[in-house]
Amino acid sequence: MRGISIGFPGVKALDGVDFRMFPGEVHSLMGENGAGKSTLIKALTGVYGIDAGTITLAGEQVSFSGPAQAQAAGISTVYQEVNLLPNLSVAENIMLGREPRRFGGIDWRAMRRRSAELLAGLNLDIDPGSLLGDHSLAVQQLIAIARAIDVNAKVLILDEPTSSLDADEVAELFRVIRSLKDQRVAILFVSHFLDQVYEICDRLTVLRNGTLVGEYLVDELLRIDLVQKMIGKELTALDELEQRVHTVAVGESDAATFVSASQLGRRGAINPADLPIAAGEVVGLAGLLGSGRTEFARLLGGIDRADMGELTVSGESVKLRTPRQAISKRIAFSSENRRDEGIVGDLTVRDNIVLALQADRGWARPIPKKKQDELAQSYIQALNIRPGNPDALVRNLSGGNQQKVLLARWLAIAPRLLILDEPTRGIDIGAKAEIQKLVFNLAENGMSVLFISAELEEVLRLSHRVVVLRDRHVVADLENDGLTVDSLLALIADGRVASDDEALEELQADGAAAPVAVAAGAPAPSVTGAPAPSGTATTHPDHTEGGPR
Amino acid sequence: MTELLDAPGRTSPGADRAPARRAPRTPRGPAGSGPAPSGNPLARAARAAGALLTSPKYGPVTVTAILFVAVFVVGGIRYRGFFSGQVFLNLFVDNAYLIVLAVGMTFVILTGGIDLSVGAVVALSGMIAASLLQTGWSPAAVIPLILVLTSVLGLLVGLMIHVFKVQPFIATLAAMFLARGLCYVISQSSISITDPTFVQLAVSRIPLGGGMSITPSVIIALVVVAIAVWVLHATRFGRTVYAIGGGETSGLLMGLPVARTKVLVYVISGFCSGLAGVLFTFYTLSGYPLTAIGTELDAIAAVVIGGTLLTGGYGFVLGSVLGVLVLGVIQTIITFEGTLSSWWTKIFIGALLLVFIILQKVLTARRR
Amino acid sequence: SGGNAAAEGPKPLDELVVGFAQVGAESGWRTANTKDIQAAFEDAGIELKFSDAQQKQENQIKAIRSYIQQQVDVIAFSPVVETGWDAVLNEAKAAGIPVVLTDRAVDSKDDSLYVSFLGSDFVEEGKKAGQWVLDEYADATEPVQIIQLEGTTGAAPAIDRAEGFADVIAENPNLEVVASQTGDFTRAGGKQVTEALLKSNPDVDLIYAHNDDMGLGAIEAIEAAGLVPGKDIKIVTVDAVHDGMQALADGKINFIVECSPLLGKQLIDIVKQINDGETPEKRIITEETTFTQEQAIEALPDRQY
Amino acid sequence: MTALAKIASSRLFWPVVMLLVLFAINLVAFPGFFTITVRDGQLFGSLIDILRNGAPTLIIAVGMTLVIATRGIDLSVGAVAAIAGAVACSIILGSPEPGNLATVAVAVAVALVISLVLGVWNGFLVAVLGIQPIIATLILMTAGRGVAMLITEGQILTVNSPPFKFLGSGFWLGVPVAVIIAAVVFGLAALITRRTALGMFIESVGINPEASRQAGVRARGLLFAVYTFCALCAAIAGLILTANTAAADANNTGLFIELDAILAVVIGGTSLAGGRYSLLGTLVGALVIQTLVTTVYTVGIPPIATMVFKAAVVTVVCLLQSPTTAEAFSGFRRRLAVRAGKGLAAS
Ligand SMILES: Nc1ncnc2c1ncn2[C@@H]1O[C@H](COP(=O)(O)OP(=O)(O)OP(=O)(O)O)[C@@H](O)[C@H]1O
Ligand SMILES: Nc1ncnc2c1ncn2[C@@H]1O[C@H](COP(=O)(O)OP(=O)(O)OP(=O)(O)O)[C@@H](O)[C@H]1O
Ligand SMILES: [Mg+2]
Ligand SMILES: [Mg+2]
Repeated sequence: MRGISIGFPGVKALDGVDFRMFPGEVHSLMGENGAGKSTLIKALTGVYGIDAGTITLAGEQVSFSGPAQAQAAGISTVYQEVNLLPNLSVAENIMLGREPRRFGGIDWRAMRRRSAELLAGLNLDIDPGSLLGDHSLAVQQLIAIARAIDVNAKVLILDEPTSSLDADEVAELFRVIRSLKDQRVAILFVSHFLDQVYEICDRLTVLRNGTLVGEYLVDELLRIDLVQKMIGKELTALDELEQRVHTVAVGESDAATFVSASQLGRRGAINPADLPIAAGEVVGLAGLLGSGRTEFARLLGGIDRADMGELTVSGESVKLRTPRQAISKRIAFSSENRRDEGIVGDLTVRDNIVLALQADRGWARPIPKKKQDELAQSYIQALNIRPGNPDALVRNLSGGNQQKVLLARWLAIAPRLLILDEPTRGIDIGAKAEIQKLVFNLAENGMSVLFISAELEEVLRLSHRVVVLRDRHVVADLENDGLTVDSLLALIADGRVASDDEALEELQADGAAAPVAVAAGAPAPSVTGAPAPSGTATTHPDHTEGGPR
Repeated sequence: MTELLDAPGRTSPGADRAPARRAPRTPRGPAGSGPAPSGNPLARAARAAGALLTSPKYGPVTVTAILFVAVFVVGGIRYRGFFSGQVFLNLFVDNAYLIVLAVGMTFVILTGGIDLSVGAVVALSGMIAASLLQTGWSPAAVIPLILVLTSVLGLLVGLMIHVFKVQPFIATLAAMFLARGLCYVISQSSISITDPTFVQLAVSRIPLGGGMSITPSVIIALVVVAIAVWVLHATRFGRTVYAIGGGETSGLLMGLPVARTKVLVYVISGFCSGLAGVLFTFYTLSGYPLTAIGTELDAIAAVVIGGTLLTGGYGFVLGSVLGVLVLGVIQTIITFEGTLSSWWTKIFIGALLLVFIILQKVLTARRR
Repeated sequence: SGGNAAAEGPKPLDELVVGFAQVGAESGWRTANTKDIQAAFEDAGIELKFSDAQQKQENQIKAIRSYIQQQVDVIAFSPVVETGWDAVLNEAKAAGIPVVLTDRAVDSKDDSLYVSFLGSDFVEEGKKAGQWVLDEYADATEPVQIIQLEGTTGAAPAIDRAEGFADVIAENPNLEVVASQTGDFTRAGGKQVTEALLKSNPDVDLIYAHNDDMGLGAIEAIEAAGLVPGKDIKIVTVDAVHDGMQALADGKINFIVECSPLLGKQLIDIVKQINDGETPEKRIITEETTFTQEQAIEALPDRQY
Repeated sequence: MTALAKIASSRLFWPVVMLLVLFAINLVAFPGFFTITVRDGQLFGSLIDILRNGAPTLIIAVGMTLVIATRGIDLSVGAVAAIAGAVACSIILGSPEPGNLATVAVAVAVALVISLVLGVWNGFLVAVLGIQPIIATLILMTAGRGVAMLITEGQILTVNSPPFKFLGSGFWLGVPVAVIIAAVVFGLAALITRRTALGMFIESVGINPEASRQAGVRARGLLFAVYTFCALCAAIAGLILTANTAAADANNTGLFIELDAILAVVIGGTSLAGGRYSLLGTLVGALVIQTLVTTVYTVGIPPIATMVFKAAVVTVVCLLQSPTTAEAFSGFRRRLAVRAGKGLAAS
């Protein structure tokens, strides 16, 4: 691709960007939120028409008028927002458009068989006949990947494929990527996880504000330089944070309990569990994909109704029937599924930010325009939302910026308990650090936080306490005092449900033995070779995206 | 057309489209597998039935079928001469054209669109047929001509919707005005059809034994249904129709031929309206510009009663056929009742529709 | 049992069942028609199965089929449209059930399909209206401008009333229809159309409306424009419903051609004749008249509808 | 130049152009079209007629706009209008003093209250039972007309009540009362939705119901409110329509008015898929439709061609409004600009 330019009304999303990929090589596109990565991908695959520039594929100049053509030309893509069809079966979602046929019609049996194989290739054991909509976002992301790798593609494009995946799944994905690489497929891999980029990629291109910064070989670029190239300045926020996490974590235990769940559960979703959260406490929820973290958080946030157990807020027993009631108790739930449950795409950034606050005040007491603008401006600045125009439609923001808007909405209601389900999904490292800092500051000021993330490092870095879920049971509730990613992983992945106590003991033993992982912080060499099963892919409990020194 | 909300209050279309967090996905390991199935076959059957009813995919259709049978039985108990094979068959005989219309409408609604022009197109095909036959054209030329013309009209509508992004409701409304207007242009008064082939097709009956019979139109309608079922279920085009209803952008990004499919769906609807118009002329042996006013609402109602979501993505052709039968049986009951004044007739239709929809809603309500 | 009563000898009246398929309830005229028929059957002690087709031919066909299934003794109906009845009437004939048409005819070559047609002649009504206009302006030397308010486009009464009217006024070249527009048989339609047409044709002399309701709407529009209906602009209508007659008596309408909805009595007579094995006359024209302003004042006190 | 471009790129540009074109056609057919005269202190003229006759459609379209913004639709407005008219007229007819202002006030109040009940009913079906709006309101559309006819027993109820007639064809300060009522309804709706947070909530529920729910928006109450408001609008329109001819015609009052209202909303640029709405657009849409009708009459388009003419106008507006056309236009303009630029460079 040479000299690619794309403009949207009011924004120049790409300005004369050059980009190239080679067969058998994994190339990463790096840049902050809104740098233009997804736009470049959409330009390449014909979703957006380009204003200027040329695209050459295998020596021939091409111009796709739509994804179908790009696909036919051998470019297979997983876009950033999971774009699958909830009303169709998993098998159809994988095979649609190239179904095996027999007697002029679709061969359903063959289709199921083939998709089962593909899913097995990603170590995903689900029924291909089940409806896609019944699966969690992470599973859907894997299904999208399964769809993309099935095509006999010359080029495979993955736009933040790992944003909801945990270590296991990432390892599986990388195994597949490597084998495709051996088959001389050119692969484009976008991720905000530097670890993953350094592990799998050979070459990377950095974008900033829609312009090309440069193309580098991964081996030749230090992380610190990469980060600097991406954001245009040095990043120090994370370092500060680390220092503070652990100073604050101590001595926080005697704070008053704000929310306490006792034997709270919901049939078919989550088994009864206890969870007290103190004011100013950050509690991390850890667990495998599908372990029930989201389900549990939804009960606390009033999104789903609990059908057993009791919830007390500030010592008072309450029943949360609607999110509205939760909000009136100053409990905010930020969904992991920002597209379907989070942002209101056709409203402006300003409206999205004030929505929850306004809903809480009721319709008859509108927030004055001036106040709205102030609120919007302050969060746009605090979270560095780009473009910084409060009148922009949220739909037109980049994925990461949408996430920030969502976060701003919840911060705006001044919650006393903020439930964050995968809040840093798709957020660049700079912003991630900002958000973490913000969460931390707020916690210091007495806000409780329930924090869910597939990234264990992040959970460990932020939380005072970590609650582990497995198979929809709470299996452990630990002080984050000497916990390591490894010890957590051991607990999470352990198949034995019955042996909570054992696991705990083991873990505590582990925890005591292992050094505080987050403190390590040395630049880690990327892991090569096939990862061992069961989550040891990230043997280096490394959070160092931003913090090499 | 619009994305009409299915369950906005309680949850959201999100919950309907992606029946999130209810049906547990297959467990990852043996640990999660449910309780061993109990040996009692009755209990198992009951559970299977419950699962069927509450399934987002099959529930509404199943309930519609059950309700239809129930209504039919109640009618049989209440009215003399109701519970006969011929009364049942007459549902098909009288509604053959509506079945064909509902089939076309199902395609459109599955993509999340709507077609308001079908009623007017039925009238237009009748007018074209009657006026051309009157001037001595042969039926062998007239019928294909009608089908081509109405398909072309569908094509134009489809292009308007796809290329110019005109909302289906409006594009088809314009088509409705146009078709109705053309009817008047052809002739203001009704024209009867005396062509022997048409007359033959109109009066001939296919005996089914036991004094029961159907018309050739019924056979045509059933063939259309069979083809539609096959196309929707077993062809790429059919699956793309569902895909568009599930999410047009997603379909587009998945590289499906969204443009072609979306346009084709309206061509199909146009074709079906044309065919329905022809069947309607077999039924009435005439063309009349004022005929079939409001039939589009009947077709839409039939499709929705049959369990298809107006937002697209979920539904079956067979459900729509059931929907037509339900509307038919409501009508039959009213005639058998025979004492309703004009206004009570309207109120009664509305009430039965309401009862039906509420029962459907209640029975398919997924347990919380 | 059902079917041909004549073959089995007359049935007692209270055992007779008559199925009546009405067009709908689209106008006050139609409702009066329905009411009259229902009342007549009640009086005669004959069971009436009534159905309302909501202006749809297909519904009417379904209803007739269902009457055949129910083996009624006589089927009566007001066809929504003239054409397209052969198939279902043949079924009735095969089942031996006699059919009576009311209000509107069917256009069928085979007149053995029905035993009798009872109703008005719309063309004739148009002619009567035209004749009055012709007489009124017999010695006009200047062109007379006429606005015609048509009924629902495509409806049989609209077409026929326009046709009969046009036929007659053609005799006098001074009579000129300057504008003809549909008012959908409604008052609101009549008012809106007249309002607009008065602006573009300020010198109009006469309005011919296909029914009273449109004429009443026209009166409103004329008054709103500061003119006097019946004087500045003359009005001729068809129907003679109560409100129309009142306006006629008040001098706001100049002439009304009656189109009577009261068919009940005559229908009962026909049913009785059939039951007794007699053959009723094939074409029975409703007893109808015309009203001038003076006649209206006289007739108004005992109008039933 | 830029201001011009901005105007041209507005969603309302083409509908307004169409409105002007229709005016022009009228002017050709009838030179006095724009003349507005004052007679007896009252305004007269074709434009006034268009406003007055368009008032009921506009009022219903305002309610419809809000319903559509929540991703709904209300087919029952015609039936509700008929019921309101029937109720009011039968009360006035049944009272000993039909000309009394109090009688009329009671009749109007009762009609409006009944319409509120009907609106709540629609809201209940949609919000609580979760029935798809088109079907939920189809029920009332069918049964409602039956109810209206039940009230009038299928007859046209003619009332002789000057205060009632005033609603439809009266003048106040020289302006037709119907126009004033429409302006008030329009203004109130705009004020309430834009000056409070309701507008934002309505849009947000229409765009993403689940996200709105999670943000604490009470979607259920909101749906009740918009359907009730829409029914209220329908009833007001029904009263105006009925008062206009001083007769309740259960069969024809508001027949097919739902199509006109929806058409007005859509021509005004509000998407049937819900979300952002424009009341101003609805106003323009309603005017286009009414002008279209008037044009048919004044220009003397024969009845048989009316429908074709309507189809043509709707199609043309929609095609001109389409983003595809806009793109083609802007491409054309850019090419022009390029050529002009070249010309400059050359000189
Ligand atoms: N359809 C659109 N209309 C207007 N602006 C758009 C549109 N799509 C993207 N943009 C703008 O283009 C810029 C680039 O967005 P893009 O989605 O490519 O970012 P990204 O690099 O993928 O970011 P992220 O890491 O957050 O996904 C952003 O400023 C965004 O607001
Ligand atoms: N949309 C859904 N529909 C039905 N079941 C779901 C859905 N999402 C998750 N589940 C099921 O509910 C259980 C808990 O899922 P939940 O989303 O809470 O997991 P989680 O720990 O948040 O993991 P993740 O979000 O990473 O998938 C899982 O067993 C999963 O199969
Ligand atoms: Mg992106
Ligand atoms: Mg989750």
